[in-house]
Amino acid sequence: MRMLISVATAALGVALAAAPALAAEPGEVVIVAPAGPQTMDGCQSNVSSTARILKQNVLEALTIVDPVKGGAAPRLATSWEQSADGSWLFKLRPGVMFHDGTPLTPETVVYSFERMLDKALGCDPFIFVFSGVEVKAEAVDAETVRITTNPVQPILPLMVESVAIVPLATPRNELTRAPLGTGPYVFTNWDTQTSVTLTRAPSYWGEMPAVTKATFIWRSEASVRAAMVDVGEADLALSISEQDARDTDLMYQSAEMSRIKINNDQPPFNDVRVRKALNYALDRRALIGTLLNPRITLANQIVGPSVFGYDPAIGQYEYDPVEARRLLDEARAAGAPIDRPIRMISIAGSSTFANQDEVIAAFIAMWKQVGLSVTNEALEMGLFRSSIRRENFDPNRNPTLVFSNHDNTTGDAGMSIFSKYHSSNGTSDLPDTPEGIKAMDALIESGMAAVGDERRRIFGEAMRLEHDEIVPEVWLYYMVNIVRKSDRINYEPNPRTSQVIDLATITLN
Amino acid sequence: MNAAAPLLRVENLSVEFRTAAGITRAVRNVSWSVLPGQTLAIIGESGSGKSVSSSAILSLLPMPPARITSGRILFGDMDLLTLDASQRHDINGKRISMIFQDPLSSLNPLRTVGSQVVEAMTTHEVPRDQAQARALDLLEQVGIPNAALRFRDYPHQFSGGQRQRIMIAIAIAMGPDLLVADEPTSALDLTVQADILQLLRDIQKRTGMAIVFITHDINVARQFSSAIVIMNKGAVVEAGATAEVLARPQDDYARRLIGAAPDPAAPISAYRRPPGRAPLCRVANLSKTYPARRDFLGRRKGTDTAALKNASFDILPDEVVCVVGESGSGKSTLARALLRLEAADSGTVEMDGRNLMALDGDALRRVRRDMQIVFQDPTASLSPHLTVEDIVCEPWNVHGDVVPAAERRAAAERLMELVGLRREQIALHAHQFSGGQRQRIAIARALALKPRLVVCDEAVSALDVSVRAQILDLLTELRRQMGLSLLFITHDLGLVRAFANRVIVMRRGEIVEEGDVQDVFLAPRHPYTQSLLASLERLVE
Amino acid sequence: MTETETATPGLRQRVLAGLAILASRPGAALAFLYLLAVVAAAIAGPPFFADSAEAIDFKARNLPPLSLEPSWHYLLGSDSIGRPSLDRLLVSARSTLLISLVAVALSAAAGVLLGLVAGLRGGFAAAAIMRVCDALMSFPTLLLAILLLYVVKSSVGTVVLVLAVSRLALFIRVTRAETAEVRGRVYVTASRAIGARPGWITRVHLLPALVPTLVTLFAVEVAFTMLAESSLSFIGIGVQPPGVSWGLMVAQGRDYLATQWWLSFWPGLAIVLTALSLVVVANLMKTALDPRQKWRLQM
Amino acid sequence: MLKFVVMRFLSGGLSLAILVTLIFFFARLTGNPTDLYVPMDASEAVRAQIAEQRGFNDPVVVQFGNFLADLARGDLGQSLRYARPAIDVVADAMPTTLTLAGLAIPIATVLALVIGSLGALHPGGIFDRIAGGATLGAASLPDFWLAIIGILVFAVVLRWLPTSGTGTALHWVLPVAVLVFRPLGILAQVVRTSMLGVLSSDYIRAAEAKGLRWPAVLVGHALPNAVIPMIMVVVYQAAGILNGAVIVEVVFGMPGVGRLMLDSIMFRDFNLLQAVVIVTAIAIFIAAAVADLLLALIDPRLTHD
Repeated sequence: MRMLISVATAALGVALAAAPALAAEPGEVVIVAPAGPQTMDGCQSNVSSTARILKQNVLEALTIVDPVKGGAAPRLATSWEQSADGSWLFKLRPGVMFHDGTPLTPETVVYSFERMLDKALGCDPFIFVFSGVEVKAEAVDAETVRITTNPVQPILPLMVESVAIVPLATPRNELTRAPLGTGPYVFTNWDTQTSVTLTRAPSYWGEMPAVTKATFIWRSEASVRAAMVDVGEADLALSISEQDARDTDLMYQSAEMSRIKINNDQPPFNDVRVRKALNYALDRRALIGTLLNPRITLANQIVGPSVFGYDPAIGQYEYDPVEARRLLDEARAAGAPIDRPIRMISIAGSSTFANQDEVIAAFIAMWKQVGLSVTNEALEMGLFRSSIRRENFDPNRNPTLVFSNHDNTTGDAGMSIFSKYHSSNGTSDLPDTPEGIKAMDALIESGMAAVGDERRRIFGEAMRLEHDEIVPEVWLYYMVNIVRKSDRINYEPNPRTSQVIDLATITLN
Repeated sequence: MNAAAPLLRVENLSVEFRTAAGITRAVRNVSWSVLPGQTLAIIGESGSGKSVSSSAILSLLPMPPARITSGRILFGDMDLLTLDASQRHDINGKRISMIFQDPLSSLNPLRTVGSQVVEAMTTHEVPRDQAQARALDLLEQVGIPNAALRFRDYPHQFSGGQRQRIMIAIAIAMGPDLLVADEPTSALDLTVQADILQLLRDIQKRTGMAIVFITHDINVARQFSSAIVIMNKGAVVEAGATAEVLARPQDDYARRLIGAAPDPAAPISAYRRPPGRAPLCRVANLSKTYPARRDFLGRRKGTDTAALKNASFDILPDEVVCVVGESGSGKSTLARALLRLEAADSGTVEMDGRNLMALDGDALRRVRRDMQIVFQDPTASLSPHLTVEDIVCEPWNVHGDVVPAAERRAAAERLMELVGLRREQIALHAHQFSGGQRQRIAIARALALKPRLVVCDEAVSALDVSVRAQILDLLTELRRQMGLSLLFITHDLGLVRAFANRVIVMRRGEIVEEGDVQDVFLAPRHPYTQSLLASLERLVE
Repeated sequence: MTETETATPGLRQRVLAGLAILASRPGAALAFLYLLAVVAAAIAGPPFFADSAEAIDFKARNLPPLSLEPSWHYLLGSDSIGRPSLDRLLVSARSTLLISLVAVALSAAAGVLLGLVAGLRGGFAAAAIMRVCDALMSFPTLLLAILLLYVVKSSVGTVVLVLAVSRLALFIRVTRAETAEVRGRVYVTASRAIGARPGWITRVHLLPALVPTLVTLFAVEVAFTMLAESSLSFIGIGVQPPGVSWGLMVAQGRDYLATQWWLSFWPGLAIVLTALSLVVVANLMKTALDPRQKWRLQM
Repeated sequence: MLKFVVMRFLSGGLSLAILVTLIFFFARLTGNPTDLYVPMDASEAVRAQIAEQRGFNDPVVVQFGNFLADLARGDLGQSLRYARPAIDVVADAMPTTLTLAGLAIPIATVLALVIGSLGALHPGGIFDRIAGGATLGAASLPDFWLAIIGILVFAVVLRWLPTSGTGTALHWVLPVAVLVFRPLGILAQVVRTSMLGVLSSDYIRAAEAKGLRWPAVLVGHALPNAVIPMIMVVVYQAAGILNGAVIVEVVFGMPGVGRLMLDSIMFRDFNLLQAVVIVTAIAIFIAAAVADLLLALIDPRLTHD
């Protein structure tokens, strides 16, 4: 018993002693996010809870995605060019030092690539960006690195954005909990599960940012995050919910879009008229400004305007219940079982929209208007993820819709199009016929190999085909996100704010 | 009556208990007084209100539901009913103290006896070290052996008599003027009773304190008190000098009460066991040992307790065999082992020549019909959830072939009448009856299967004197009608004298003496029997 | 005492006696009336209000309580798509009640059975049951919930099972303790002396003695199960839309606490009142079920 | 005393073994976690690679064997999500949970003793009715509701307390308050019932007859006896918090084991789940053992033959 008491007292002592000052000094900011990090390594560059702390702040890559225009911009590499053999040469920025005092050299770049793309470590850049690509990095001279890929990657400068450049001191075969990088901020402390502190790096190669110290904390309740800015416990709160938002809060168009996948394994969803009717039946505009943020916009393709490849010429399925009913009648006449009960699955407890339950209820009511009976089933995440794989489709199941969202983190439409429409992906939605599948695969592959305007044209063509002819989904909205900031700071959110908080863009009042 | 001013006067005291069930007038206009150094006995049966007036002296009535509606309790010139908390503190324990019937439940089980004695003094501003020294002294005075060693023991480690001695030590710690003793010996064994009474007498002689002695036992009152108050249904029916009142009671109820008391001079049954008759039940070498507890390594802690050692005896048809012994003598174990309610370690019980210990299942159930049991506490032995009909019919419901289902109610009603209850009462629940009536129900249930042997395990011990006599009469009558044998287990020797044919005396699990009642009572052979009988005489004088 | 008095009272008399008991106890009467209302809502709610509860009306969004426009349905306010809180409350009474009742009933049935075995048998069976009982105490409810989602595949069924299993240990322990105690009572020994079989003893003596305790426990557990169900909804594995329950409504309304407080206030209040009423009525029932205490009610 | 400890250990160890085995197999029945560790957009090759590398493809029996072998060496494995030893992750979260339980349970116990005892002194009185209703009502409130309202009222409107997080002592006020209500409501009822029984017992009358003042009777005689039936209930309530005060941890951003357990289940981080369950089960087991010892200390009847 004495032991228990002493453990408890010790715990209490630790908890009470570790009291970080909340009232921030000038130059210090506190940022509250919805979720905390599990790891602290650039390896996890796609896990937003980790990446938003480290990327651009502690860790930098050769390039950076232009947050507004898309495409690659210089960071640790000042320039790059493609050789005739398809490999790329990156010129390194001179005079850059890592936080441990060692200089940025081609060797460190090679080391970083080897580490991040090591199968055994299973890092995000390997899984998300370079899967199926052989990568070889080598030093050419003291300030140039050659990166060779097989197959040739026309958008490699964009892809290398995901590979953080770390010094040789970073452990090779395990994840680090004390990351070192070249960024404007030094990783200072990770108070296991309560906060992460970054302080300004005195010897940063670039312009000195205004914020001297940043503390990241996390709360999962949106209302709590909002309240923390109000009472001065935080300077910036991410993902404020629609209901708590007020006029002074900042809104931004995120790179995320919401959609409802139509699995065409079961009739009547194998009839394109039914899939079109699903689109026509939804009065998406009616929800904007009522249930949804007034600045939210209608989606019509898998990527938003900030992504390379976005095609502004694609149309919209405007609300047209008459057309929807006509299409359904036609389909019914052709033998499609329109009356089958339809099941829509979504992830339990997650919220693509602030009031997702109500949005789904509204959609179901609208479909009911045209005679489709849909019920929503919220699945636990693990179950959801296995249910959406084609190999797991039950041949006897009801026609199924999947409420889902998609976030393009690369700035290039290729990743989105390939994973959502190419038959090699286990969760993609495909045309009804084998010929259609073959044609679409070929189109996508040609786009992936192309660059520049050609690439943009092919991706645009693929997305137009999907929208006008294949109709594998109901396009919903390009999402808007809300952040709340205190009066102490100035911050303009951009489409990548959900993934990256670039502390250098924060200025103080 | 003495001319001296009374130490304490109760005047016109009335107490009501207000419950949701209505108002019970527990005490009505009761007056009595006690002189300094005097012993006053308050006598009455359960529900007579004899304890209520004395509880009021120390303000121990639970209020609510109790409410004092009239009267005064004068202690000197102070009305004890009007004291505030701090005045009360100066009286309780210091000037007036009290001991209770059940010495186990009167001691806090969680605290050492020493601390409980000391506390009685420290609360009255006696310095702790003095109090401790005096507590030790007190414990020795009341006869706790090795008092210094046992100072830190807990109540459960003492025997019943010792606990009552500790209670007395607590009560006399501050040298009170008055001790209220509420049935202080009723829960104790005969020999212990005599010792405790002697102790109280000695203390009184030494300190000169007055004692108010509440009891249901007229013999105890006779030898212990100089004045007596007899109560019935909340009122005083008779009061005066003890010898006077007991010799010439005026009131009807008082006469009946005194008449029902066991008469120490009652004639002894002249039963002689007829030779050569086949026994109904033969018990041979019945033994039962409760093994000592073992610690986690399997080592025994303490010793095994032999509750029953090689008990052998016979019961003839139509015979009353009484088993007497003090608590812990193994008499209840004998009853349970005999009925196979508890497994014996060895030995045999033969009913009509069939060994019960070798039977099982339906065969055993068949034999059970012939042997039934009546327990001590009729409240506990009757299920509160069943109606009397269900209780009386339970044997027939279990043994479906005895009485056809359709006739069970009528048969039960006949049984009710047989045990002296009205047939329409069969629809009630047990708690709606008085204690004596409940025991009649229990007897009815035991008789339902027309058994040939009924074991009565202290079947009348919990009952008031007058009720006790009625139940014994009933048993005698039933025995005559039905030809029953009784195995009657009791600690009350006085009762055995008039009721038994045969007596078995038990001590520490062993039968020390067995014989016809007149032999055992008039010519006891075993020293233990002799000491038991001597205690009985000391009590009744 | 006459024949007529001792005759078994008819249903009419019983009901009248019951009403008389309630009339003299305003607190208990209110609790009883409230529970009646909840049961009525559970029976009549879905058929009468299912449509209006789900009707989306953007013109009637976010109405505060006491709105009589556009209709009395909006007395308790409405949510962000104009569904009236009152109707939703009435409709979800059924599933709320069913989930907690069925869950606790399952739990009680299994718990009492196992508890009886453990209490009567002793030995290996008892030891095994009690060890599993201890293990259950530390078994994470969440894991159970997710596991069952794989097996049962329906959220309501899962919730019921999860809640049932999570309360199982309590019922086992209480039943075992009571059984062990009652088994030692003298009237049970008396029954054994008569020759009664264990089945008879269990039926006639043990169960009636257990019932008052179990009734109280049952009522309290129903109340706490409603709360537990709401917590499951909060972390996203409870009842899921389009299913409805008070717990889910409270959980859904949490994002609106600063603005539309009534969305979670009313269902929360309904749960609290149900819990309180159940406890009050259970105490009354406990008294009524004990023949020794019953007279207290007849005053 | 020693016997108690050893017996507790044996039966506790048995329960723990049952629990861990159940958890191990049940957890793996919830499906192959590969889908949760690769992005939905990942290619099939990557999926296969990850499943192989993390050992998701091994037969469950083989996994169990590996688990037992590791366990024998005191190794609970790596957490997949946190990429560090699972036991370290749990150790980081344990102080918060222990502090929450260590504050909430004693406070609830003391309050329950006071409220329950006062109620029992005058059963049916004004205080008894109001306090009984209030504690029960508070215990029937959904805890997340209580938590969020608490933040809105005390942190946002009144600004007396911080909204959430850890740090100063003030940070603990709201979460602990929320955690106190449920046990308080239950314990107050238990105390009231047992106190009623104790107050009508003979030794209380005897203590009064000695002349003890009410406070001394209450504290010296009534309370210790009334506490006995309460102790096991306290352990049950403590077990509830040790097992994860998920809601409070989530709402107030407290890094305790409840959240860890939730996440480890949601993300099928089996090693972490097993570590959390083992550690909390041991904590609960210790709490129960402590309660037993406490009982034995309070009640001499349990230790003397």
